[in-house]
Amino acid sequence: MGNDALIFEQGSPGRRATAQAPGHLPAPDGIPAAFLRQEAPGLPEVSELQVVRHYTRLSQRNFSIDTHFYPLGSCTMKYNPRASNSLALLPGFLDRHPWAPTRCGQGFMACLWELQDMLAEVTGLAGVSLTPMAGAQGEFAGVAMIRAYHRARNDDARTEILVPDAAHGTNPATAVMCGFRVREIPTDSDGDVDMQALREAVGPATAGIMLTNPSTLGVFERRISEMADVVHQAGGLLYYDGANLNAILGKVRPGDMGFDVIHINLHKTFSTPHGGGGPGAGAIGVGERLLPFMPLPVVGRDESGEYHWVTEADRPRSIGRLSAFMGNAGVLLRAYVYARMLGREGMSRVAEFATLNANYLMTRLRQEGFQVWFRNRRASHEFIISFRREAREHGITAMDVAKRLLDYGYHAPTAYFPLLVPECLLIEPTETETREELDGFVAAMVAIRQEGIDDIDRLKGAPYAMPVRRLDEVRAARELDLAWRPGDNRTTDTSTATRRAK
Amino acid sequence: MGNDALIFEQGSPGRRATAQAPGHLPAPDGIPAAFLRQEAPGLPEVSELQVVRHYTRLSQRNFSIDTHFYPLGSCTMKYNPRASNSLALLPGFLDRHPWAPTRCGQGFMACLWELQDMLAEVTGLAGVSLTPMAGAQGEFAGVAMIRAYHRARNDDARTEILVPDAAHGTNPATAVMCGFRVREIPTDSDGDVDMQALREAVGPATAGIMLTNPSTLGVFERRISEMADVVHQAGGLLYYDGANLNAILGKVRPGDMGFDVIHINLHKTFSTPHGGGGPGAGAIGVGERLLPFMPLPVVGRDESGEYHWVTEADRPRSIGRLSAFMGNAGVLLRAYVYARMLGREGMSRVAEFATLNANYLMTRLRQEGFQVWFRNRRASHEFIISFRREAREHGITAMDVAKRLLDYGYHAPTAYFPLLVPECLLIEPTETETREELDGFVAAMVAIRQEGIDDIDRLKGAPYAMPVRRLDEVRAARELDLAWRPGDNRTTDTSTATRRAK
Amino acid sequence: MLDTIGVADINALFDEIPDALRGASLDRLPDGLPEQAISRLMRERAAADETGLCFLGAGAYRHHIPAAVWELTTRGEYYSAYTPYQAEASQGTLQLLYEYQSMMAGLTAMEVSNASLYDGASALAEAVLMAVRANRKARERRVLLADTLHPVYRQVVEAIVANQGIELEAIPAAEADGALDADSADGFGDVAAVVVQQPNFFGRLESVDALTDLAHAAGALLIAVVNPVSLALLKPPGMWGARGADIACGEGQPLGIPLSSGGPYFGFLCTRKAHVRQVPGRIIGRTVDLEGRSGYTLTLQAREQHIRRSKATSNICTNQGLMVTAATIHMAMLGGEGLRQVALACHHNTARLTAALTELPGVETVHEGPFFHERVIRMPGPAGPILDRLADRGLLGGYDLGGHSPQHRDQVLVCATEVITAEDIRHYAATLGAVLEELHHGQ
Amino acid sequence: MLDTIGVADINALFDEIPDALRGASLDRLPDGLPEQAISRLMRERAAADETGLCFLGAGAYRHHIPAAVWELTTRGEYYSAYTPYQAEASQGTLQLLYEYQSMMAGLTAMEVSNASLYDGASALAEAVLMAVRANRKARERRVLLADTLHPVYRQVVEAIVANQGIELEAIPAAEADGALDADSADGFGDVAAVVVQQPNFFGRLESVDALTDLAHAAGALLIAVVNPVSLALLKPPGMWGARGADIACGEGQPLGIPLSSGGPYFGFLCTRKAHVRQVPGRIIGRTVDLEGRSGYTLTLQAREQHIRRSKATSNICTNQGLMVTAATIHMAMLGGEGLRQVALACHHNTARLTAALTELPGVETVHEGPFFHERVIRMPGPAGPILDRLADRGLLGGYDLGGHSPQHRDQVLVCATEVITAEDIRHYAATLGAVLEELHHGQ
Ligand SMILES: Cc1ncc(COP(=O)(O)O)c(C=O)c1O
Ligand SMILES: Cc1ncc(COP(=O)(O)O)c(C=O)c1O
Repeated sequence: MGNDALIFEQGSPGRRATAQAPGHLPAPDGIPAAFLRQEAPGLPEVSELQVVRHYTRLSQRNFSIDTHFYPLGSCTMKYNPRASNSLALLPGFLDRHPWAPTRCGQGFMACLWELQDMLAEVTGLAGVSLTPMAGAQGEFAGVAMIRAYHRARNDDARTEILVPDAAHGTNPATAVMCGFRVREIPTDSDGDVDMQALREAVGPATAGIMLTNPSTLGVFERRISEMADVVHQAGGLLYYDGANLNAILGKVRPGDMGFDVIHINLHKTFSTPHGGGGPGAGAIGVGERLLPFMPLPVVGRDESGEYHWVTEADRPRSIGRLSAFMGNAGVLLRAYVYARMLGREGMSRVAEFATLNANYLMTRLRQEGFQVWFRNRRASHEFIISFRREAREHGITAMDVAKRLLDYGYHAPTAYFPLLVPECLLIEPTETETREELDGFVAAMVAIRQEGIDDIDRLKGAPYAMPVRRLDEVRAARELDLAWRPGDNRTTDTSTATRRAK
Repeated sequence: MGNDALIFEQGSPGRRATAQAPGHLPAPDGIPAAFLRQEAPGLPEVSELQVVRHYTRLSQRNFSIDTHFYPLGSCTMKYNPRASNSLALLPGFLDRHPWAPTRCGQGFMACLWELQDMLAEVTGLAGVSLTPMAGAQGEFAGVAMIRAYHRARNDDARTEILVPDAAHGTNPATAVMCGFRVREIPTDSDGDVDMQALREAVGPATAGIMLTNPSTLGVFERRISEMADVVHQAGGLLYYDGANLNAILGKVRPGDMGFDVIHINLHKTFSTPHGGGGPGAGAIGVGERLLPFMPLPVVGRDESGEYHWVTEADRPRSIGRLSAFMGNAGVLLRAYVYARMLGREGMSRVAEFATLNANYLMTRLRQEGFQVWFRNRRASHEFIISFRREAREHGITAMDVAKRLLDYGYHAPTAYFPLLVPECLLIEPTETETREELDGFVAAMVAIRQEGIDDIDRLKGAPYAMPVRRLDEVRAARELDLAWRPGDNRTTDTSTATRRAK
Repeated sequence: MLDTIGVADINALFDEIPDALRGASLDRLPDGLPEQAISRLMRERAAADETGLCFLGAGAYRHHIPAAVWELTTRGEYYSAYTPYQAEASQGTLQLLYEYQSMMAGLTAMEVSNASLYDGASALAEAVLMAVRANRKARERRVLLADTLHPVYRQVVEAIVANQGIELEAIPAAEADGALDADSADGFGDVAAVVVQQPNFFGRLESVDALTDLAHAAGALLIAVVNPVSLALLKPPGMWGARGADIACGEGQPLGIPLSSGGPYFGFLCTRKAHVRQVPGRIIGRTVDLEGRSGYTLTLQAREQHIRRSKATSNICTNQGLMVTAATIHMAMLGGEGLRQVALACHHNTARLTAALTELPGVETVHEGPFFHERVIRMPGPAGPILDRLADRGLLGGYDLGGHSPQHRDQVLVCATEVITAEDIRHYAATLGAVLEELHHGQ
Repeated sequence: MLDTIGVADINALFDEIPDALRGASLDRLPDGLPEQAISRLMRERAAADETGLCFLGAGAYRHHIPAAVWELTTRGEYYSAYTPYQAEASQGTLQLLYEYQSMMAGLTAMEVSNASLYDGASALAEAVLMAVRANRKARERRVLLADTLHPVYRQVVEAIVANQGIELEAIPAAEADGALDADSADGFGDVAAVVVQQPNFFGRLESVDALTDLAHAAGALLIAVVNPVSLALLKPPGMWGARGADIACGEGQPLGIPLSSGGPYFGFLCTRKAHVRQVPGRIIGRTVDLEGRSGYTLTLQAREQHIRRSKATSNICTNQGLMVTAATIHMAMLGGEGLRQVALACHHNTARLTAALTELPGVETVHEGPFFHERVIRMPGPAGPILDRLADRGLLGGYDLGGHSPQHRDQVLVCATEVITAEDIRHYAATLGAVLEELHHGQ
């Protein structure tokens, strides 16, 4: 039976992993039949070996940092130290119930308290709350605090959030979730925010602006202090999207640039694993003005050095709770371990090597004739190349290159983002890759371009070496097939014969 | 850089996994220069990410139980429960120093004591020592005990160990290591030991006989009681090679068959992992006569229920110690967990399902026209098919089939063992595989035979889908290349381009 | 590398940062620690947090997690991958997520599932926003929350939907019964959605069939907040009432996720196919490749922030993928029957536990109707000091309901899952007996 | 399946077992336990075995093992594979083993390494057998073992070579010096091999250059028993004396293997290329495939039992593959410089430890020459009771030398590896001070 068949299709009625089930218990007396389930839930009926084999084999169908160079711009795919994982999984942390009293949690809370403090220091802000469970929830918390701040001052006319057109999609989406209108600000040809447009946009309706710096264009916003003045003078606050914080860690601090609130994607800058989609953690940092509004809980420490939860009783103006317990606690432990391993000097080293690798790779690709988008700018930790010319001249699109890179053993960079650069790849090598790996990537890019020039059809057919060829995305969206149903064994490619070598 | 390059070839001078090294310490004062190393030891100079990526990718170039059906006869490749692993790795066990006092080891020793007791019960013998570190060392212990027994009786003329010609290579090798001469006993056409030859071989020089039952031919030695009488009457002892114990677990006990000493490959019957070569554990069980000679240490329990080490002071006639500490202690913990999960009924279930799967697979292959070697016999947990006919008629050898099976996603069965059957495969499906997997294997066998009939050259070229094609073993032995040396970067296939899809 | 770039030193790479801003001071940061040192520190801290026997539930539950689950989940290929944007290089994660969606659909008896949200509470908040969007017929942005809903869930919903002009109102519960009174409720008025939790915060089973029908009669969508383990035993939301619930959501933690002080867990959300375009978060679909082979990919991305930006169904981007990986493997390992056995063991153990505790003088159960695996116990005095003394003896005796409402200060919510043994129950009863004696004698 | 086979029930499959033998009674076996129950039992037992601070060495050493090492080693593809008999389907394990052989060759400065033996002690026994086979010039099957060799290693060698008529004799050590006296030794006579341990059992460094030359002068092979971590700092066996040692072997445990109550560890064995056909155990070679690509395979199998049977170089079959997997990853992670730093930290810590302890009245070092990371300390009275009282305080103070020879009953072998901190050393000194006080006052 092909091991790429769905786990359901490998089952046999009544088969069970016997060591896992606690026996044959009777139906409950005290629950009337109307409350009970009549039909089996349709879960797989397989042996323990089948489960292990299936999910081991499936895992091998993934690219990951542990197996491949993964220069996915804006996503900061760098090495996730294994120590962070194993230390967060220590039984004392792992088995602790969220409602366990604080006296059985001083070890855990000490880590969180120190993490709050370290994050405040690296961001240059006054207070930190760790509860948001990803960048987007951090954004939510931040923008909700901006709203709460204006409300508390009865400044109710501020109904707009400004967002540069290069911004990540979560920024406008968040602003709307918080009840704001979004106003886009254009980017100038050097990749900076268009100051003129900004000046025209700010006014009494401005609640704030959401910015990434360095931006998702991979460049540092040079007039940031001026922008901060413009927005602050108009009565708005500055929100820092910290997805790119690793680029400036220990070099310049958002608080010093004039930001009032920031989220930090701990799963990027602090190297907690992305887990094929999550979990992350989106700690937020705030300046003095927003301190009373921070989401809860936060860890406090009293004079005796004991840790406690700061709650609504202490912070009545808090925007409230964003999760049932303490956010993604285990992710926070991983970030804590990472931060402690780095320490003061390690923080700057991250920014330096991330920037070095990006500028080296950018330079090498430019030398090979690729079109670097903002060619007069330094790359921060990431940069953009555009295939506009190759597309026009040879029909080679960014998508073709992305797919073909997979065959060469490299995960594709972020494609077609930011939206304002045509046929672009956003490339972020990160600080943990070696020069050899970067050189290999350049060689692959050169080879792929040549392949496209020689035989464009071959390129359009890529990838070839993956478990599947290019997938029909249109069909996926049109003929929705979102769940297997019992009796529905129709995965193709399950017979033994097709497992053969070509 | 190709990730299949040697780890050494990926290095760069001075590169280090910084989190792993404890600083920059000065050279020692107290050690004169003559004692010190002058040149670096030539270990890899790589980053932590490089290590993780390299060994993750390498691992994907292995077949294993967790990824593939692995019917390697005599090796019992069945599912190794993950619980056994994680429970043996609990910090209390893992961090315990072997010289820690027994009062800080009562938990560990309780497990060993109970394991000794359970193994004595399933083998039907009087005492068990867990120290041998694999089957072969168990054999050594057993045969050394036989020697010590005869010596203790001043019966010094017993210089011969009898071994059936079907025996595993470790049996004769062990006998020689223990200072004996080996005398081979032939097998009759039904797969049983030739009784006539045995009777002629025994005599005053007979120290003992080493037997596997069921034998490595996959059949149960039916006249075992008669053989035991013959050997015992001649003054010899019976050694049971327990590599195949899983076939009869809970059905018949070696002690009841008349054996005086046995080793048990815990890494087979008790499902501790084989780890790409080891570690194993070769616990031995003995009847009353051999009790005083058991290798040490053994765990004892006093009346108060406390556990202690049984040492030379208690057992002055012991053959001694075979390892510096307590054998492969962590393997023993895994076997203990497995034995406890199975319990009384689980033991018989193992034998039943192992035997069922083997007989089913044998029947199916016979139905498809393959030549089952002892066709009038029941398979025990394994059986032999021979490609003698296919080799003669079509040039299809057992080796060709073995290599081609890899392409079909199945590990090859044991090939060309036992030595006395021509062009044979020894097939052991084990009890943890499903019927679907067995049927898939049959289909692959049928398809491969047809391929061979259609195009023998294609078959001779197999495998095609592995990371390498068939390897030149002759060259490996002739032009010995057993270690990389600094400056010696000559692994082929390291360039990016060759990573491309075909 | 600096040569290639053409700069003299690494600091030159930061020359676009205005001088006035450079030179971040990081004085408060400690020196870096080698792995060895941080390992020791963390081991000491973790050891300090070890708790003994635990009868706490209230939204997070200790279950046995088969050893294989996390050994597989933390394989680098799952652990260190990003969101599967390049489908062809992420078939492992994508197929697994498709299997997850299938399992959740089966468990809830709903048609579609997303690929996870942050946690149970925030999933409920998203469900509320989704219901308000999806229910085009409702005139009011009014949503009813059962009074028997987990109080923290209510807080989270308030915090998240507050800024969108949605009115949240309560459906009162009968104090003595610990559950909603579906019979006496005479219609819900004009509401967009009704939220019911099953089993509810107090462990009681609600009359979900009647409540669902009532909600539908009011033109509202019914949002079911459910414990996924209970669904192996209890009627799934898709079967509630005449037409079934419209959205089922909840906390995925009981499906193989360690307690871990509260996270990371994951929220699940299932619904009817008709509402799929209103679903927040990622969805995986099965499709075919150029050669016609099955394959899996992110789909319906036009709902999401990276495409739809300010018009997206939610701002969620990173979700809880790895937790879902564990949950999928956990469910495959147990199967339907295994999960049902777990649910039964939880129920029976909680029944045994409350039977044992209520043999003590002054200890009694508060509600009488059917329950799943939690019950409220009344102590003969304020629960706080009693729980403290139990904790002194290494026993976490339950959740103090006085924390949410002072009039319940003598009430404790207890839970005994399948990991609790008969001996553990005896131990709790004996220890509680001793503590009550002590307090009675004013010690 | 029974139908296909053509039997009525599963018992029929056992019908070739004579009736008289069937029906094994397994009464003493307990009922099977679900994973949940055995997990709880093992957790309780493991917790009971937790020991505190540990200054024990004597053949097994606590080192920091990077977290990645065992996460990678226990990947199913390594963990659950067999010996790589099918090379094409085992390139992962085979390449790793080739890398291991290369690392060990580098570390010992020898030409070839095998792929592991069971443990350090049995590796020495195999080395002795190998040396006797390889040394065709020696007339006598006589082997000299240094008196400063680990006493248990001597026992294991005796047990294993006993039956092959090999005579084992001792090279005496100078009691006061704790090391062999190479100068005063006037030749070794006619011997096949000489065994020297560096650092020796007492932690002292032997004059290996002189001893090696002496052995060679006597026509003997020199077998070096070495600690692999020490080799990052100390002169490797391949460089000893004029011609280098002939065989280097020892315990691989310090290279990333947990203490685990004594095993599984692994034995390593390296030698000159000239002796490779006498090596026991598996050896991996690099070769090419049909297309000329590099690949790895088991080689020189004609030495082994499965081919050569009674004429094999050893009976070893299963070895310690997984331990070698861990050691290889561990060495790659640390690199040469990292390993050297570990060795230095061990040396310095042991120096600091003995300095701190010998400040206590009546506590003194026994030997004065150079040492690596262990030293013998003399206590002001019998060590047994002192160590017991330290253990009462959660501190394992060292190895009691009185166990091997009563005249050393006041001597303790102590070891402080890189995991020991300055605070730990202060703690040991303070605790020992308190214990000695107590004993002095007869408490
Ligand atoms: C620039 C930017 N902002 C915000 C986010 C959203 O963060 P998260 O995915 O953690 O919700 C991302 C994530 O990709 C990002 O790159
Ligand atoms: C029949 C038989 N005897 C003995 C052995 C040797 O056992 P070990 O490899 O554990 O030393 C084996 C191992 O393959 C075997 O199959």
